[in-house]
Amino acid sequence: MNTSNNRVLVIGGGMAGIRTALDLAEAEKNVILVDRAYSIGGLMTQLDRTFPTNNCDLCTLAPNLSEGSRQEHIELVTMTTVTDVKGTKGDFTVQLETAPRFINLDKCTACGECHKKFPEWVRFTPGLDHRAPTCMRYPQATPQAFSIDMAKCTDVKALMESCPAGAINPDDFGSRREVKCASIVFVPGGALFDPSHLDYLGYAAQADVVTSLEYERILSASGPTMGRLIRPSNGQQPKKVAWIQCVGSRGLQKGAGQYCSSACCMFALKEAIVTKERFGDDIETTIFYMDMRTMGKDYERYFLRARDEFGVRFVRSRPHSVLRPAGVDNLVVTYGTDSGPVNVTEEFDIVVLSTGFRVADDVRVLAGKLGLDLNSGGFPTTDGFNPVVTSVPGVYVAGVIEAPKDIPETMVQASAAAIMAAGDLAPAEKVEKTEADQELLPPEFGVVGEEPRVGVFICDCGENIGGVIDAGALADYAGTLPHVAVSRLQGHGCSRESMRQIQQIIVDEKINRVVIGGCSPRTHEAKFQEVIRKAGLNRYLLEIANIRDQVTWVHANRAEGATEKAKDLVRMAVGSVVRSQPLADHSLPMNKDVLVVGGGVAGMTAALQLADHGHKVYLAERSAALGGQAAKIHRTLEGDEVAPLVRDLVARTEAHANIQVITRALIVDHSGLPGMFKTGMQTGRQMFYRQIEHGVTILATGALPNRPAQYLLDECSQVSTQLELQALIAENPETVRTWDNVVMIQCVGSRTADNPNCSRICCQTAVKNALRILEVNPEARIFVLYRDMRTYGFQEEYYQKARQAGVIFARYSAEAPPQVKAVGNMVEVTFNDPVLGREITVNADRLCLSTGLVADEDGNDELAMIFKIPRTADGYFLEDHVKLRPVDLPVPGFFVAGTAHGPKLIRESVAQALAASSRALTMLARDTIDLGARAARVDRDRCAACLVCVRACPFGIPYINADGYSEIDPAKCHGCGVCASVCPAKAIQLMQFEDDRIMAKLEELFERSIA
Amino acid sequence: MKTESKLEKVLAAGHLAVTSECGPPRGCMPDKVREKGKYLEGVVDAINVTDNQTAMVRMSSLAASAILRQEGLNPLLQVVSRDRNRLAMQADIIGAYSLGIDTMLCLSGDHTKFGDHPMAANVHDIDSIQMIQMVKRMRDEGLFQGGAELKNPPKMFIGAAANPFADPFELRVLRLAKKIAAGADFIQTQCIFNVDKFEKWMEGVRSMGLHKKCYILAGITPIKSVGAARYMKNKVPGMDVPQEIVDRMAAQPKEKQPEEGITICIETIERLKKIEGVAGFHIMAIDWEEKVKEIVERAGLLPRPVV
Amino acid sequence: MDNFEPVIVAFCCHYCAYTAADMAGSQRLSYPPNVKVIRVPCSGKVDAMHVVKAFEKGADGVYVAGCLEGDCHFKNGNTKAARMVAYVRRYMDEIGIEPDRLEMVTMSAGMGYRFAQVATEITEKIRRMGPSPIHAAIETGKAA
Amino acid sequence: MITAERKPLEELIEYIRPYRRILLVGCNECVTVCAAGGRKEVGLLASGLQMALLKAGASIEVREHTLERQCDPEYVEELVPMLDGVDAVMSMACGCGVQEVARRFKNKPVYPALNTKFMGASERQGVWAERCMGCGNCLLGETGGICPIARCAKQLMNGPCGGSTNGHCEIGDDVDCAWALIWERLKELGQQDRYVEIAPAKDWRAGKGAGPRKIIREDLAE
Repeated sequence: MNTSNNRVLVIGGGMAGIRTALDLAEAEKNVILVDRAYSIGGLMTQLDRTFPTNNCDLCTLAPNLSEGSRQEHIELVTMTTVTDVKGTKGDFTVQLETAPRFINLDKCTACGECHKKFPEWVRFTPGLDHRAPTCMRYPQATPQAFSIDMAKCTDVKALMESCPAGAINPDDFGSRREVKCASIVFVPGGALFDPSHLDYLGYAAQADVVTSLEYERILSASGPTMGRLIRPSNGQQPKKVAWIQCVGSRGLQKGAGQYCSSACCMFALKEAIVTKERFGDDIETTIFYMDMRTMGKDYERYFLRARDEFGVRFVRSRPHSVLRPAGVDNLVVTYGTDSGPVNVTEEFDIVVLSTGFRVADDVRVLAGKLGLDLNSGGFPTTDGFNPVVTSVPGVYVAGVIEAPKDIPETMVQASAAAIMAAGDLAPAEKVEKTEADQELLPPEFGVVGEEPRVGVFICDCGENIGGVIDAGALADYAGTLPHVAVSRLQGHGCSRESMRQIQQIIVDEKINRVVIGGCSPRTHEAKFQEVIRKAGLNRYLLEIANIRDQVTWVHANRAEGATEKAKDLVRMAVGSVVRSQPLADHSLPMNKDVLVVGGGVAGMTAALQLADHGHKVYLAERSAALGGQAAKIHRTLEGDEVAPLVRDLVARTEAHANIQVITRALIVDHSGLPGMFKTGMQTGRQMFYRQIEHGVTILATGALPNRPAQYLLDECSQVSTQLELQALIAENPETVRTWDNVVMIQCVGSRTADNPNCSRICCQTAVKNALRILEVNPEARIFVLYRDMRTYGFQEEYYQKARQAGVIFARYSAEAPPQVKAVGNMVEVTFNDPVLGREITVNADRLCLSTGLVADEDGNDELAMIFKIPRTADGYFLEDHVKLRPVDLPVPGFFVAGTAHGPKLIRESVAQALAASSRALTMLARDTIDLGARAARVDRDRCAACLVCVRACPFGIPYINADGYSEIDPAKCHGCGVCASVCPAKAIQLMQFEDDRIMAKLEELFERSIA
Repeated sequence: MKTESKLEKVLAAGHLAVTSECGPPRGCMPDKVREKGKYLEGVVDAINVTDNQTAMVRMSSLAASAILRQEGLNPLLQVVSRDRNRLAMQADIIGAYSLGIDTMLCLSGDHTKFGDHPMAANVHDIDSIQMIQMVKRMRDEGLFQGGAELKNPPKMFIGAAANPFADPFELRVLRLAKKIAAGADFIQTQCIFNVDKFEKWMEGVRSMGLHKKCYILAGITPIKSVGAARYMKNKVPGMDVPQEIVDRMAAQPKEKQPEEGITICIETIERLKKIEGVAGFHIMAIDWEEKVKEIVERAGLLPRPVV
Repeated sequence: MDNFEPVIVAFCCHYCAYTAADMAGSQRLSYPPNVKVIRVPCSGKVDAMHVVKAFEKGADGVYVAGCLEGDCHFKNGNTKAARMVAYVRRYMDEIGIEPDRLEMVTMSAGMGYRFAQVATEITEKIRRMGPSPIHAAIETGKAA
Repeated sequence: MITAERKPLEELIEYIRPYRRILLVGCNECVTVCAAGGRKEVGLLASGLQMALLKAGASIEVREHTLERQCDPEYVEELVPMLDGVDAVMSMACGCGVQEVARRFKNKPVYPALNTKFMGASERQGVWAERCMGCGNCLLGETGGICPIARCAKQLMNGPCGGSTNGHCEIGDDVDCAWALIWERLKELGQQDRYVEIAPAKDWRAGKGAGPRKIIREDLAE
């Protein structure tokens, strides 16, 4: 065990903790990941599908998890709590207490026999609620193991006997230990608001009133109803479902947080869309909301789709009550609307409460032990410009504990926290490891041209396989197949002992191809590839016959059919493996230099981080000076001055020995592969051409302030943007003091037909500037005309403050925007007040427009073409996965930070810049880039240069080269095989899935079936 | 006077000319031709005889024209470039003129896809404009298209079609100009329901002075029923039937619809009369020849002038 | 053929359908053993040739299982697969094999129940249809 | 490129029914590019023919081979060693390839597996459209680079007929009106005056009018 203190402690095994740990481990930093639960994954593993793609996240999340468990740099400690923390940055001492699992993780194969026999004693449910008992937490659980509730167990002996692997250990008493670490990432996640005490919402009394997470479980394929949407009260399919927003948020109920929970609007939209997708016109969906807060990237479009394509109904109202009167089958929701004083009642079958986030009590206690300052909601206070930095040096936060947020922002902060925590570590020594590696792996045998000698190893996996079919007989049968030199029964093939035996047999019997009959290749291929590689075989001379997950587990009741199918699968695997050829993993030497494009806050932050980690950074800025848009901003909503931040960043960037700043740089060409790029640019006043070689690229090119010709902007001197207003307040307060009336109009140039998305920053800007005006001129009357106030997270508190200070917030609809007219040196603004229900005219001394941000259409278009990076419809760079990989671009080796990704605040840009650096660091830590072997290969003699592959490739990789045939760069190929399937000349093969291997499987399958 | 054509004489004398059409029968029924001709006797100045209209095989337009000629009527021979190459066409033109047929209309013809022989080859050795050129050359220079001399040339009064409602609209006047440049003496237009659009087209025609170089006969079709109106609106390529016309027809009970169709027809003629450059009317009463007289009469175009 | 047991090949994409098949396993959802899965990285990798050869070798049914629409891990391999399947179905009609013996299905990785359900339904359907005419002809050929 | 489509299987089966062993020959040129007769299509057809015949109680051996180009005799020569014992050859090339194979192997019946369609371009993946009729006297320079002979249903040379609607041909909305395209392009080029000139009647002798054509390059011809 690693007792060195040169590592990072990550507290919390949710998505944030996993991301942080993975980033650190991939950057070759040691991590100890502590989680209270018996398997990691946190809240996200409970979701059915995630917005905005509506993907089922299980499959995107699962690889992360198993990756996590494999990484040698991560020590995973589950069922464990932190009881005490001492020390300072660089040298913390932490006390851990582990609860007994009663299962030996080294032995458990997650076969599920114990749970099958004694479901009451085995922990296997998330324990969310009696109404949502899931049958499994999630199938890709890490560690792949169960946990025993010993308190409930009445027959320890029977339980022990139920385990074919002998993994149950009743003498587990848990443990305590002390660990040392240099820094701590505190990512305990959020708890959800419990609405049980709110009688008027009926949650405690009515089965059909559920929280949004419970509804999610009902929708989930792995949920209690297997994905069937039914009313908990009667099992019938509902016809009408309502969502009530802001339950537990915005200070609206007893016990609710004062903040906005940020994620619930999108959560509700997603649930409504998924519901409509499944049931179409058979179901009505209604969302009761206060302000629709879809301020994230492309979220507004998602909202519009919900409304216009799926017909989700939106009612701007906060319902008074959810009741079920005697004799009525349905829930009756009572609510008021703008259109009249009379309350409306409406019946629904299910009412979903969109419950917000809160900090759990024990988390608050733990935060206290860490010495963190907390705000009124119990969230740790953080640096004004760096959301992951807390009041305690060396302790970082990320995710919901920093402030309520959704998954992409959590992922961003998790990566940001990783690089901050890594910065506190002493530089690691790497020499030993590579030598050890070389010692482990013998040279590969040459197998080309040799007669195939196949070794078949059949696992019985205890009862899992052996209990259904005669595994020994199967091994005997395999022994009769052509080319099979050795065939044997291997018990638990994946146990350490078995793997050692297999390795030995390969060597002793001169085996040159291997078939494993056992678990799914999805989970076990890598493991067995390792085994045969250690035995001196190329790792791709392997086939796995999935006789457990896809035979014995599913045909337990048909022993004969199962036996025949297992034989088929083994025979197919043998037929295929004899045609397998050794393949080289594609790898490239890594260039460890970095190109950062854009010299604003995000670009400079990223450059400094990576330079501090020892990498040479080229920072290319289009304009003549560093600083970007932030240089124009005076203060943040919270009151922090921006100028010192920018000054400091510029000074540090220019002075850093590892950073070369290139101003007036215009990128003109780009070539190479991830890890060894070449980018050409014209620089300086003379436009000299120079080329830079670099391993990764960070795009931080920013966005531009929008300036639409609306509401007399640039026609009337009393009309300005918010950016100009804040300059005026700072520089010319005398003028501000003369104002009687100020009107602000929100969503100018945003959320329109041309620019459908929300600019995210404008609502808080309006609140900020309104409060600043009142500081200078307390007598001013300020009107903010808005469509939805989107003061997410803690911004909500400033919004409430502004209301209390007398700022008048009046809502307008897109269909009836305010009318403005220049009258003398005043601006006459007329708008319809929905509360008063009549038109109001204000003679304003100043009209201020919240114009937001737009993508740098020309600049981004050029870069997107040069770098081959996709963009969103509104021109921002499109990340690889909008949920889980928010700063990775689809082209490997490219990362995005700041407003080039979408509108965001300075501290959000900083977090993203840190995240991009962290992701870049994971790549830069490697000496070579391993690209795997599954890539398409073109036979130039057959290629007809027909362009079919060029057009079919989803990633645009193939091209017709100078010699006139298609060339597919294995380093760029994603390995889907579409090109191989469509090639009319059959000139393309996908390695590992060559046509002759697929044909061999068919051949072998029908060999017997038909014989 | 370029020819002996009665139509040319009527037009040259400054009268509003009237033509109508007769579709030959699908069978050896010369009497059918005579019967249709009878309805038009004294009512119109020339009778168009269609050439395998809508790409359906019928009695040849040459034969049917000859029958009408025998009856003392003035046939207007339609020739489409779809069915014959330049040899066959020239032969037919010489034959026609030899049978006393002195007026013709050069067309490209509907595509075979729409007819009863979709498997037939579309010949299109030359197109309609090249056909106009060819006939003019035969008449004025006494030369065959191939360049050889032609004895006793056919003095044909040459017509062409124009569709002001097809796309691209901006090409529609230019295409007319090309036809006139090629040698068209008169034009018969596609049937007009959208008078506004026709007026716009005529503006273009006048701005190029084309109405002075050639006689433009406005096409008119009486609609029998709301169904026919809808069909023409939606199904016939190059036809522009405004929704008001469909609505007007639909507003009438079924039995009153034919009457309404004729009324619309008369109103259209009245509007067209006022447009500068309209030299007459071409009334296409498909399988409704018996009504032509009523239309011409109600439009105040009877009696026809004697020239 | 009272005891007819069809042989059905399922080409399953690694990311969704194959994972769903494993999921059916971990949930112990039972389905008939007639379905034999061939794993491919993406349903778009399945070549018309693979499908046609399966029938030529004697398959009674074939289906291609990919990710749900819009969820393909390679952007749109599943829609390409669906077009390929439609094309081969027309070819099967020409050859004289009922096109209904070939299907395209989609599912997410979490849909173990759907994998089992699809496997059951398709097996039942093919069982009702009887052996493929090619399968039958091969048997007859062997007997002769 | 020359485009082609596979003939209905039924027709092909009628051709080969009398034989026990056939050689199916693909071509790696145009017909590969238009997905009609490359290696993949050869494989699919071989499989389909065998199945269809097997179903009818017959059996046939289909040998597969794809030539680099079937319309050149040197490549066709490659087939010689494969013809041993073969009763008939089925060619998956365009008409040119079929004839070249038939010319070389006088005593073997040669059958076409494809219907040769037209000279065209690929509009996008999987879609090919007619572009040229080989009239032998190219007038694309006059018509904005769009051929009215190949692309107008009536091969009108002087402008659109009265059936042109919204840029579509009267024969169907899936067919562009060539003249609408020409006009748009002439406008883009500022060459509207080209439209005003009357194109004279075409001399078809450069095309099929003068019978089968031949090109002889004196410097190359041996």
